[in-house]
Amino acid sequence: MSFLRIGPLLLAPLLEAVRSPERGAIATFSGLVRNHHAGSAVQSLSYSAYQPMAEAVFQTIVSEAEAAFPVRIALVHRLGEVPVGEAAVLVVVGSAHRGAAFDALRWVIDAVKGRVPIWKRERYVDGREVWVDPTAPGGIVPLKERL
Amino acid sequence: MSFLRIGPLLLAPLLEAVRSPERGAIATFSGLVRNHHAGSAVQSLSYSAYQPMAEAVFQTIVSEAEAAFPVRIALVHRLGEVPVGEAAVLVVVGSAHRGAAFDALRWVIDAVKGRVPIWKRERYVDGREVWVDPTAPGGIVPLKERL
Amino acid sequence: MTTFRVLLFARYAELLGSEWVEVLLPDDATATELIDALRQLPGGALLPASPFLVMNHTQVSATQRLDSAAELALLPPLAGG
Amino acid sequence: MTTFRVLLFARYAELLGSEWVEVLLPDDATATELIDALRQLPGGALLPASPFLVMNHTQVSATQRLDSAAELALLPPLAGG
Repeated sequence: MSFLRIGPLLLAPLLEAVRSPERGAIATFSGLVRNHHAGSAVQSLSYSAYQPMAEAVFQTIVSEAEAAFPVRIALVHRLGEVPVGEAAVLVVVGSAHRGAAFDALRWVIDAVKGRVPIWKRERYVDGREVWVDPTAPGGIVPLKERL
Repeated sequence: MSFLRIGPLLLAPLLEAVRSPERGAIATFSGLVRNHHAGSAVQSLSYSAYQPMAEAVFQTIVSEAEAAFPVRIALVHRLGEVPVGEAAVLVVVGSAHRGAAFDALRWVIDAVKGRVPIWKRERYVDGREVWVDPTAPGGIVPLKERL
Repeated sequence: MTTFRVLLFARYAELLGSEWVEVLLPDDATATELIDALRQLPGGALLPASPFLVMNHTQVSATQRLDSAAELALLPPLAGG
Repeated sequence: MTTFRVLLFARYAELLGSEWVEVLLPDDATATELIDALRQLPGGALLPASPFLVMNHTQVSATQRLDSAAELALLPPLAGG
Protein backbone atom coordinates (compact mmCIF):
# COMPACT_ATOMS: atom_id res chain seq x y z
CA MET A 1 0.00 0.00 0.00
CA SER A 2 1.23 3.45 -0.86
CA PHE A 3 1.50 6.20 1.74
CA LEU A 4 2.02 8.93 -0.87
CA ARG A 5 -1.01 10.21 -2.78
CA ILE A 6 -1.71 12.65 -5.56
CA GLY A 7 -4.96 14.55 -5.02
CA PRO A 8 -7.13 15.21 -1.97
CA LEU A 9 -6.69 12.99 1.08
CA LEU A 10 -9.68 11.27 2.69
CA LEU A 11 -10.01 10.50 6.38
CA ALA A 12 -12.79 7.91 6.09
CA PRO A 13 -10.78 4.99 4.62
CA LEU A 14 -8.08 5.49 7.27
CA LEU A 15 -10.69 5.43 10.03
CA GLU A 16 -12.05 2.19 8.59
CA ALA A 17 -8.55 0.71 8.45
CA VAL A 18 -7.97 1.07 12.20
CA ARG A 19 -11.53 0.44 13.40
CA SER A 20 -12.25 -2.84 15.18
CA PRO A 21 -14.61 -3.94 17.96
CA GLU A 22 -11.87 -4.12 20.58
CA ARG A 23 -10.57 -0.60 19.89
CA GLY A 24 -12.43 2.04 21.86
CA ALA A 25 -10.33 5.06 20.92
CA ILE A 26 -9.49 6.56 17.55
CA ALA A 27 -7.35 9.69 17.40
CA THR A 28 -6.56 11.54 14.19
CA PHE A 29 -4.30 14.33 13.03
CA SER A 30 -4.87 16.34 9.86
CA GLY A 31 -2.08 18.68 8.79
CA LEU A 32 -3.66 21.36 6.58
CA VAL A 33 -2.02 24.00 4.40
CA ARG A 34 -2.23 27.30 6.25
CA ASN A 35 -2.74 30.65 4.57
CA HIS A 36 0.33 32.17 6.23
CA HIS A 37 3.91 31.04 6.69
CA ALA A 38 7.05 32.93 7.64
CA GLY A 39 5.06 36.17 7.62
CA SER A 40 3.80 35.78 4.06
CA ALA A 41 0.36 35.02 2.63
CA VAL A 42 0.47 31.53 1.11
CA GLN A 43 -1.24 30.82 -2.20
CA SER A 44 -0.43 27.12 -2.46
CA LEU A 45 2.37 24.71 -1.86
CA SER A 46 3.82 21.74 -3.56
CA TYR A 47 5.32 18.59 -2.04
CA SER A 48 7.93 16.43 -3.66
CA ALA A 49 9.53 13.26 -2.29
CA TYR A 50 12.25 10.71 -2.76
CA GLN A 51 9.41 8.28 -3.31
CA PRO A 52 10.84 4.78 -2.76
CA MET A 53 12.71 5.88 0.36
CA ALA A 54 9.70 7.84 1.63
CA GLU A 55 7.44 4.79 1.27
CA ALA A 56 9.99 2.65 3.12
CA VAL A 57 10.40 5.19 5.93
CA PHE A 58 6.62 5.54 6.34
CA GLN A 59 6.38 1.76 6.69
CA THR A 60 9.23 1.76 9.24
CA ILE A 61 7.52 4.50 11.26
CA VAL A 62 4.22 2.59 11.28
CA SER A 63 5.96 -0.63 12.31
CA GLU A 64 7.95 1.08 15.05
CA ALA A 65 4.85 2.81 16.42
CA GLU A 66 2.81 -0.41 16.38
CA ALA A 67 5.65 -2.16 18.25
CA ALA A 68 6.10 0.63 20.80
CA PHE A 69 2.40 1.29 21.51
CA PRO A 70 -0.65 -1.02 21.57
CA VAL A 71 -2.14 0.68 18.51
CA ARG A 72 -2.99 0.32 14.85
CA ILE A 73 -1.83 3.15 12.54
CA ALA A 74 -2.99 4.39 9.14
CA LEU A 75 -1.51 7.41 7.38
CA VAL A 76 -1.20 9.14 4.03
CA HIS A 77 0.82 12.11 2.76
CA ARG A 78 -0.01 14.18 -0.25
CA LEU A 79 2.36 14.92 -3.13
CA GLY A 80 2.19 17.73 -5.69
CA GLU A 81 0.24 20.97 -5.45
CA VAL A 82 -1.94 21.45 -2.34
CA PRO A 83 -4.25 24.49 -2.07
CA VAL A 84 -4.64 26.41 1.18
CA GLY A 85 -7.03 24.62 3.55
CA GLU A 86 -6.50 21.14 2.13
CA ALA A 87 -4.74 18.32 3.95
CA ALA A 88 -1.06 17.55 3.38
CA VAL A 89 -0.93 14.65 5.82
CA LEU A 90 -3.42 12.49 7.73
CA VAL A 91 -2.53 10.18 10.62
CA VAL A 92 -5.11 7.92 12.28
CA VAL A 93 -4.48 5.79 15.37
CA GLY A 94 -6.80 3.17 16.83
CA SER A 95 -6.31 1.67 20.28
CA ALA A 96 -8.22 0.00 23.08
CA HIS A 97 -7.73 3.10 25.23
CA ARG A 98 -7.16 6.76 24.49
CA GLY A 99 -3.85 7.31 26.30
CA ALA A 100 -1.91 5.06 23.95
CA ALA A 101 -3.75 6.51 20.95
CA PHE A 102 -2.74 10.07 21.86
CA ASP A 103 0.86 9.11 22.66
CA ALA A 104 1.27 7.20 19.39
CA LEU A 105 -0.38 9.94 17.34
CA ARG A 106 2.07 12.56 18.57
CA TRP A 107 5.00 10.16 18.10
CA VAL A 108 4.02 9.32 14.53
CA ILE A 109 3.50 12.86 13.30
CA ASP A 110 6.82 13.94 14.86
CA ALA A 111 8.53 11.00 13.15
CA VAL A 112 6.91 11.81 9.80
CA LYS A 113 8.12 15.40 10.02
CA GLY A 114 11.60 14.39 11.13
CA ARG A 115 12.40 11.32 9.04
CA VAL A 116 10.51 11.09 5.76
CA PRO A 117 12.30 12.50 2.67
CA ILE A 118 9.64 14.97 1.58
CA TRP A 119 10.15 18.61 0.58
CA LYS A 120 7.85 21.57 0.39
CA ARG A 121 7.90 24.51 -2.00
CA GLU A 122 5.65 27.46 -1.15
CA ARG A 123 4.15 29.99 -3.52
CA TYR A 124 3.11 33.25 -1.87
CA VAL A 125 0.29 35.53 -2.94
CA ASP A 126 2.91 38.19 -3.86
CA GLY A 127 4.40 35.79 -6.43
CA ARG A 128 7.56 34.78 -4.56
CA GLU A 129 8.46 31.09 -4.32
CA VAL A 130 10.55 29.48 -1.59
CA TRP A 131 11.78 26.13 -0.33
CA VAL A 132 10.69 25.40 3.21
CA ASP A 133 13.84 24.59 5.17
CA PRO A 134 13.51 24.25 8.96
CA THR A 135 17.29 24.60 9.28
CA ALA A 136 17.47 27.96 7.45
CA PRO A 137 17.14 31.39 9.10
CA GLY A 138 13.40 32.23 8.94
CA GLY A 139 12.63 28.66 7.89
CA ILE A 140 12.69 29.36 4.14
CA VAL A 141 15.17 29.65 1.27
CA PRO A 142 14.23 31.62 -1.88
CA LEU A 143 14.21 29.80 -5.19
CA LYS A 144 17.08 30.73 -7.51
CA GLU A 145 16.42 33.64 -9.83
CA ARG A 146 14.89 32.40 -13.04
CA LEU A 147 17.16 32.87 -16.06
CA MET B 1 -26.26 24.31 19.70
CA SER B 2 -26.76 21.00 21.42
CA PHE B 3 -23.84 18.78 22.39
CA LEU B 4 -26.07 15.74 23.09
CA ARG B 5 -27.36 13.73 20.15
CA ILE B 6 -29.65 10.78 19.58
CA GLY B 7 -28.41 8.52 16.77
CA PRO B 8 -25.05 8.09 15.05
CA LEU B 9 -22.44 10.83 15.43
CA LEU B 10 -20.74 12.33 12.38
CA LEU B 11 -17.19 13.66 12.31
CA ALA B 12 -17.50 15.71 9.10
CA PRO B 13 -19.63 18.60 10.45
CA LEU B 14 -17.31 18.97 13.45
CA LEU B 15 -14.27 19.09 11.16
CA GLU B 16 -16.00 21.80 9.13
CA ALA B 17 -16.81 23.74 12.30
CA VAL B 18 -13.15 24.11 13.32
CA ARG B 19 -11.62 24.38 9.85
CA SER B 20 -10.26 27.76 8.77
CA PRO B 21 -7.40 28.95 6.56
CA GLU B 22 -5.19 29.98 9.48
CA ARG B 23 -5.52 26.62 11.26
CA GLY B 24 -2.95 24.11 10.09
CA ALA B 25 -3.71 21.33 12.56
CA ILE B 26 -6.90 19.43 13.29
CA ALA B 27 -6.85 16.67 15.90
CA THR B 28 -9.83 14.45 16.66
CA PHE B 29 -10.84 11.88 19.22
CA SER B 30 -13.57 9.30 18.68
CA GLY B 31 -14.65 7.24 21.68
CA LEU B 32 -16.20 4.04 20.36
CA VAL B 33 -18.15 1.35 22.18
CA ARG B 34 -15.80 -1.59 22.73
CA ASN B 35 -16.87 -5.22 22.61
CA HIS B 36 -15.42 -5.97 26.04
CA HIS B 37 -15.58 -4.25 29.42
CA ALA B 38 -14.78 -5.46 32.92
CA GLY B 39 -14.05 -8.93 31.51
CA SER B 40 -17.45 -9.32 29.83
CA ALA B 41 -18.53 -9.34 26.18
CA VAL B 42 -20.55 -6.17 25.56
CA GLN B 43 -23.70 -6.30 23.44
CA SER B 44 -24.62 -2.62 23.59
CA LEU B 45 -24.74 0.25 25.99
CA SER B 46 -27.02 3.08 26.74
CA TYR B 47 -26.18 6.62 27.84
CA SER B 48 -28.43 8.86 29.86
CA ALA B 49 -27.77 12.40 31.05
CA TYR B 50 -28.95 15.23 33.24
CA GLN B 51 -29.49 17.05 30.00
CA PRO B 52 -29.65 20.77 30.86
CA MET B 53 -26.68 20.51 33.20
CA ALA B 54 -24.75 18.37 30.71
CA GLU B 55 -25.28 20.94 27.95
CA ALA B 56 -24.11 23.71 30.28
CA VAL B 57 -21.03 21.77 31.39
CA PHE B 58 -20.10 20.94 27.78
CA GLN B 59 -20.28 24.64 26.95
CA THR B 60 -18.15 25.49 30.00
CA ILE B 61 -15.53 22.91 28.99
CA VAL B 62 -15.38 24.28 25.44
CA SER B 63 -15.08 27.86 26.71
CA GLU B 64 -12.38 26.95 29.22
CA ALA B 65 -10.38 25.02 26.61
CA GLU B 66 -10.65 27.85 24.06
CA ALA B 67 -9.43 30.28 26.75
CA ALA B 68 -6.57 28.05 27.91
CA PHE B 69 -5.30 26.99 24.46
CA PRO B 70 -5.20 28.80 21.08
CA VAL B 71 -7.77 26.41 19.61
CA ARG B 72 -11.30 26.02 18.34
CA ILE B 73 -13.30 23.06 19.72
CA ALA B 74 -16.29 21.10 18.45
CA LEU B 75 -17.76 18.09 20.23
CA VAL B 76 -20.83 15.89 20.47
CA HIS B 77 -21.89 13.09 22.83
CA ARG B 78 -24.43 10.43 22.03
CA LEU B 79 -27.45 9.57 24.20
CA GLY B 80 -29.50 6.39 24.25
CA GLU B 81 -28.54 2.98 22.92
CA VAL B 82 -25.15 2.71 21.15
CA PRO B 83 -24.14 -0.55 19.43
CA VAL B 84 -20.60 -1.93 19.70
CA GLY B 85 -18.25 -0.14 17.29
CA GLU B 86 -20.22 3.09 17.08
CA ALA B 87 -19.08 6.41 18.53
CA ALA B 88 -20.23 7.60 21.94
CA VAL B 89 -18.27 10.86 21.83
CA LEU B 90 -16.42 12.92 19.23
CA VAL B 91 -14.04 15.78 20.02
CA VAL B 92 -12.43 17.88 17.29
CA VAL B 93 -9.79 20.56 17.85
CA GLY B 94 -8.44 23.00 15.29
CA SER B 95 -5.35 25.12 15.87
CA ALA B 96 -2.60 26.92 14.00
CA HIS B 97 -0.09 24.33 15.21
CA ARG B 98 -0.35 20.73 16.31
CA GLY B 99 1.09 20.98 19.83
CA ALA B 100 -1.81 23.08 21.11
CA ALA B 101 -4.30 20.90 19.25
CA PHE B 102 -3.01 17.72 20.93
CA ASP B 103 -2.82 19.32 24.38
CA ALA B 104 -6.36 20.71 24.12
CA LEU B 105 -7.76 17.44 22.76
CA ARG B 106 -6.48 15.47 25.72
CA TRP B 107 -7.66 18.15 28.15
CA VAL B 108 -11.17 18.24 26.68
CA ILE B 109 -11.78 14.51 26.64
CA ASP B 110 -10.50 14.21 30.23
CA ALA B 111 -12.84 17.05 31.24
CA VAL B 112 -15.80 15.45 29.45
CA LYS B 113 -15.21 12.18 31.26
CA GLY B 114 -14.71 13.87 34.62
CA ARG B 115 -17.31 16.62 34.68
CA VAL B 116 -20.33 16.02 32.45
CA PRO B 117 -23.36 14.39 34.13
CA ILE B 118 -23.73 11.41 31.82
CA TRP B 119 -24.24 7.78 32.83
CA LYS B 120 -23.68 4.51 31.06
CA ARG B 121 -25.57 1.25 31.36
CA GLU B 122 -24.03 -1.83 29.75
CA ARG B 123 -25.79 -4.91 28.46
CA TYR B 124 -23.57 -7.97 28.15
CA VAL B 125 -23.91 -10.79 25.66
CA ASP B 126 -24.74 -13.13 28.57
CA GLY B 127 -27.81 -11.02 29.39
CA ARG B 128 -26.52 -9.23 32.50
CA GLU B 129 -26.95 -5.46 32.79
CA VAL B 130 -24.77 -3.13 34.84
CA TRP B 131 -24.20 0.52 35.60
CA VAL B 132 -20.69 1.68 34.77
CA ASP B 133 -19.29 3.27 37.92
CA PRO B 134 -15.59 4.17 37.92
CA THR B 135 -15.70 4.46 41.73
CA ALA B 136 -17.02 0.91 42.28
CA PRO B 137 -14.84 -2.20 42.67
CA GLY B 138 -14.40 -3.60 39.16
CA GLY B 139 -15.87 -0.42 37.69
CA ILE B 140 -19.44 -1.72 37.47
CA VAL B 141 -22.54 -2.12 39.68
CA PRO B 142 -25.21 -4.71 38.77
CA LEU B 143 -28.72 -3.49 38.12
CA LYS B 144 -31.21 -4.36 40.86
CA GLU B 145 -32.94 -7.69 40.50
CA ARG B 146 -36.10 -7.29 38.50
CA LEU B 147 -39.27 -7.97 40.50
CA MET C 1 -41.22 23.07 56.65
CA THR C 2 -40.79 23.09 52.87
CA THR C 3 -41.01 20.51 50.12
CA PHE C 4 -37.68 19.89 48.41
CA ARG C 5 -37.87 18.17 45.03
CA VAL C 6 -34.74 16.29 43.97
CA LEU C 7 -34.03 14.93 40.48
CA LEU C 8 -32.55 11.44 40.31
CA PHE C 9 -30.59 9.81 37.49
CA ALA C 10 -29.32 6.45 36.32
CA ARG C 11 -28.61 4.08 39.22
CA TYR C 12 -30.08 6.44 41.85
CA ALA C 13 -33.33 6.66 39.87
CA GLU C 14 -33.32 2.88 39.69
CA LEU C 15 -32.68 2.51 43.45
CA LEU C 16 -35.54 4.83 44.41
CA GLY C 17 -37.77 3.74 41.55
CA SER C 18 -38.40 7.26 40.28
CA GLU C 19 -36.75 10.09 38.35
CA TRP C 20 -37.51 12.52 41.14
CA VAL C 21 -38.59 12.48 44.78
CA GLU C 22 -39.96 15.08 47.17
CA VAL C 23 -39.12 15.31 50.87
CA LEU C 24 -40.43 17.67 53.57
CA LEU C 25 -37.65 19.41 55.52
CA PRO C 26 -37.07 22.60 57.51
CA ASP C 27 -36.84 25.70 55.27
CA ASP C 28 -33.12 26.08 56.07
CA ALA C 29 -32.23 22.42 55.56
CA THR C 30 -28.64 21.55 54.66
CA ALA C 31 -27.38 19.17 51.99
CA THR C 32 -26.61 16.58 54.67
CA GLU C 33 -30.16 16.77 56.06
CA LEU C 34 -31.60 16.30 52.58
CA ILE C 35 -29.40 13.31 51.86
CA ASP C 36 -30.21 11.72 55.23
CA ALA C 37 -33.90 12.06 54.39
CA LEU C 38 -33.39 10.51 50.95
CA ARG C 39 -31.58 7.57 52.52
CA GLN C 40 -34.70 6.91 54.67
CA LEU C 41 -36.89 6.50 51.57
CA PRO C 42 -37.73 3.02 50.25
CA GLY C 43 -34.65 1.91 48.29
CA GLY C 44 -32.61 4.85 49.61
CA ALA C 45 -30.40 2.81 51.94
CA LEU C 46 -27.99 2.02 49.09
CA LEU C 47 -27.34 5.72 48.41
CA PRO C 48 -23.84 6.71 49.53
CA ALA C 49 -23.49 8.86 52.65
CA SER C 50 -22.03 11.75 50.63
CA PRO C 51 -23.43 11.63 47.12
CA PHE C 52 -22.81 14.32 44.51
CA LEU C 53 -25.61 16.84 45.05
CA VAL C 54 -25.99 19.83 42.75
CA MET C 55 -28.18 22.92 43.07
CA ASN C 56 -28.82 24.77 39.81
CA HIS C 57 -26.03 22.67 38.21
CA THR C 58 -23.44 23.58 40.85
CA GLN C 59 -22.03 21.19 43.43
CA VAL C 60 -23.31 21.69 46.97
CA SER C 61 -21.13 21.11 50.04
CA ALA C 62 -22.42 19.05 52.97
CA THR C 63 -23.17 22.00 55.25
CA GLN C 64 -24.61 24.30 52.59
CA ARG C 65 -28.24 25.41 53.09
CA LEU C 66 -30.57 24.53 50.26
CA ASP C 67 -33.03 26.67 48.35
CA SER C 68 -36.25 24.75 47.72
CA ALA C 69 -36.89 26.96 44.66
CA ALA C 70 -33.62 25.86 43.08
CA GLU C 71 -33.23 22.75 40.92
CA LEU C 72 -31.72 20.04 43.09
CA ALA C 73 -30.27 16.86 41.60
CA LEU C 74 -28.44 13.85 42.99
CA LEU C 75 -25.78 12.56 40.58
CA PRO C 76 -24.33 9.03 40.54
CA PRO C 77 -20.61 8.70 39.69
CA LEU C 78 -20.16 10.10 36.17
CA ALA C 79 -19.48 7.71 33.30
CA GLY C 80 -19.68 9.76 30.11
CA GLY C 81 -17.22 9.78 27.25
CA MET D 1 37.91 5.10 -11.12
CA THR D 2 34.16 4.53 -11.08
CA THR D 3 31.12 6.56 -12.02
CA PHE D 4 28.93 7.38 -9.03
CA ARG D 5 25.38 8.45 -9.84
CA VAL D 6 23.65 10.58 -7.19
CA LEU D 7 19.95 11.43 -7.07
CA LEU D 8 19.06 15.03 -6.23
CA PHE D 9 15.81 16.43 -4.86
CA ALA D 10 14.00 19.70 -4.29
CA ARG D 11 16.41 22.60 -3.70
CA TYR D 12 19.51 20.53 -4.49
CA ALA D 13 18.03 19.47 -7.83
CA GLU D 14 17.29 23.14 -8.48
CA LEU D 15 20.84 24.21 -7.55
CA LEU D 16 22.49 21.68 -9.87
CA GLY D 17 19.80 21.95 -12.53
CA SER D 18 19.15 18.21 -12.66
CA GLU D 19 17.46 15.38 -10.77
CA TRP D 20 20.66 13.36 -10.84
CA VAL D 21 24.38 13.84 -11.52
CA GLU D 22 27.29 11.51 -12.19
CA VAL D 23 30.85 12.03 -10.97
CA LEU D 24 34.01 10.00 -11.58
CA LEU D 25 35.82 9.05 -8.36
CA PRO D 26 38.18 6.35 -7.04
CA ASP D 27 36.43 2.98 -6.54
CA ASP D 28 36.78 3.31 -2.75
CA ALA D 29 35.61 6.93 -2.52
CA THR D 30 34.15 8.16 0.77
CA ALA D 31 31.04 10.23 1.31
CA THR D 32 33.19 13.32 1.91
CA GLU D 33 35.02 12.83 -1.39
CA LEU D 34 31.72 12.49 -3.24
CA ILE D 35 30.28 15.62 -1.66
CA ASP D 36 33.47 17.60 -2.38
CA ALA D 37 33.14 16.56 -6.02
CA LEU D 38 29.48 17.58 -6.13
CA ARG D 39 30.36 21.00 -4.71
CA GLN D 40 32.75 21.52 -7.64
CA LEU D 41 29.94 21.06 -10.17
CA PRO D 42 28.22 24.11 -11.72
CA GLY D 43 25.74 25.32 -9.09
CA GLY D 44 27.21 23.00 -6.45
CA ALA D 45 28.93 25.69 -4.42
CA LEU D 46 25.71 26.34 -2.48
CA LEU D 47 25.50 22.74 -1.28
CA PRO D 48 26.31 22.50 2.44
CA ALA D 49 29.65 20.97 3.45
CA SER D 50 27.92 18.04 5.16
CA PRO D 51 24.61 17.36 3.44
CA PHE D 52 22.38 14.38 4.23
CA LEU D 53 23.65 11.59 1.96
CA VAL D 54 21.87 8.24 1.87
CA MET D 55 22.95 4.96 0.27
CA ASN D 56 20.10 2.51 -0.38
CA HIS D 57 17.86 4.71 1.84
CA THR D 58 20.26 4.65 4.80
CA GLN D 59 22.24 7.63 6.04
CA VAL D 60 25.95 7.55 5.23
CA SER D 61 28.61 8.95 7.58
CA ALA D 62 31.35 11.26 6.25
CA THR D 63 34.12 8.63 6.26
CA GLN D 64 32.04 5.73 4.95
CA ARG D 65 33.16 4.18 1.62
CA LEU D 66 30.52 4.24 -1.07
CA ASP D 67 29.26 1.45 -3.32
CA SER D 68 28.78 2.73 -6.87
CA ALA D 69 26.20 -0.04 -7.42
CA ALA D 70 24.05 1.27 -4.57
CA GLU D 71 21.42 3.99 -4.93
CA LEU D 72 22.97 7.24 -3.69
CA ALA D 73 20.85 10.30 -2.95
CA LEU D 74 21.53 13.75 -1.52
CA LEU D 75 18.65 14.99 0.63
CA PRO D 76 17.90 18.65 1.46
CA PRO D 77 16.56 19.39 4.96
CA LEU D 78 13.27 17.51 5.29
CA ALA D 79 10.00 19.44 5.28
CA GLY D 80 7.19 16.88 5.12
CA GLY D 81 4.07 16.79 7.25
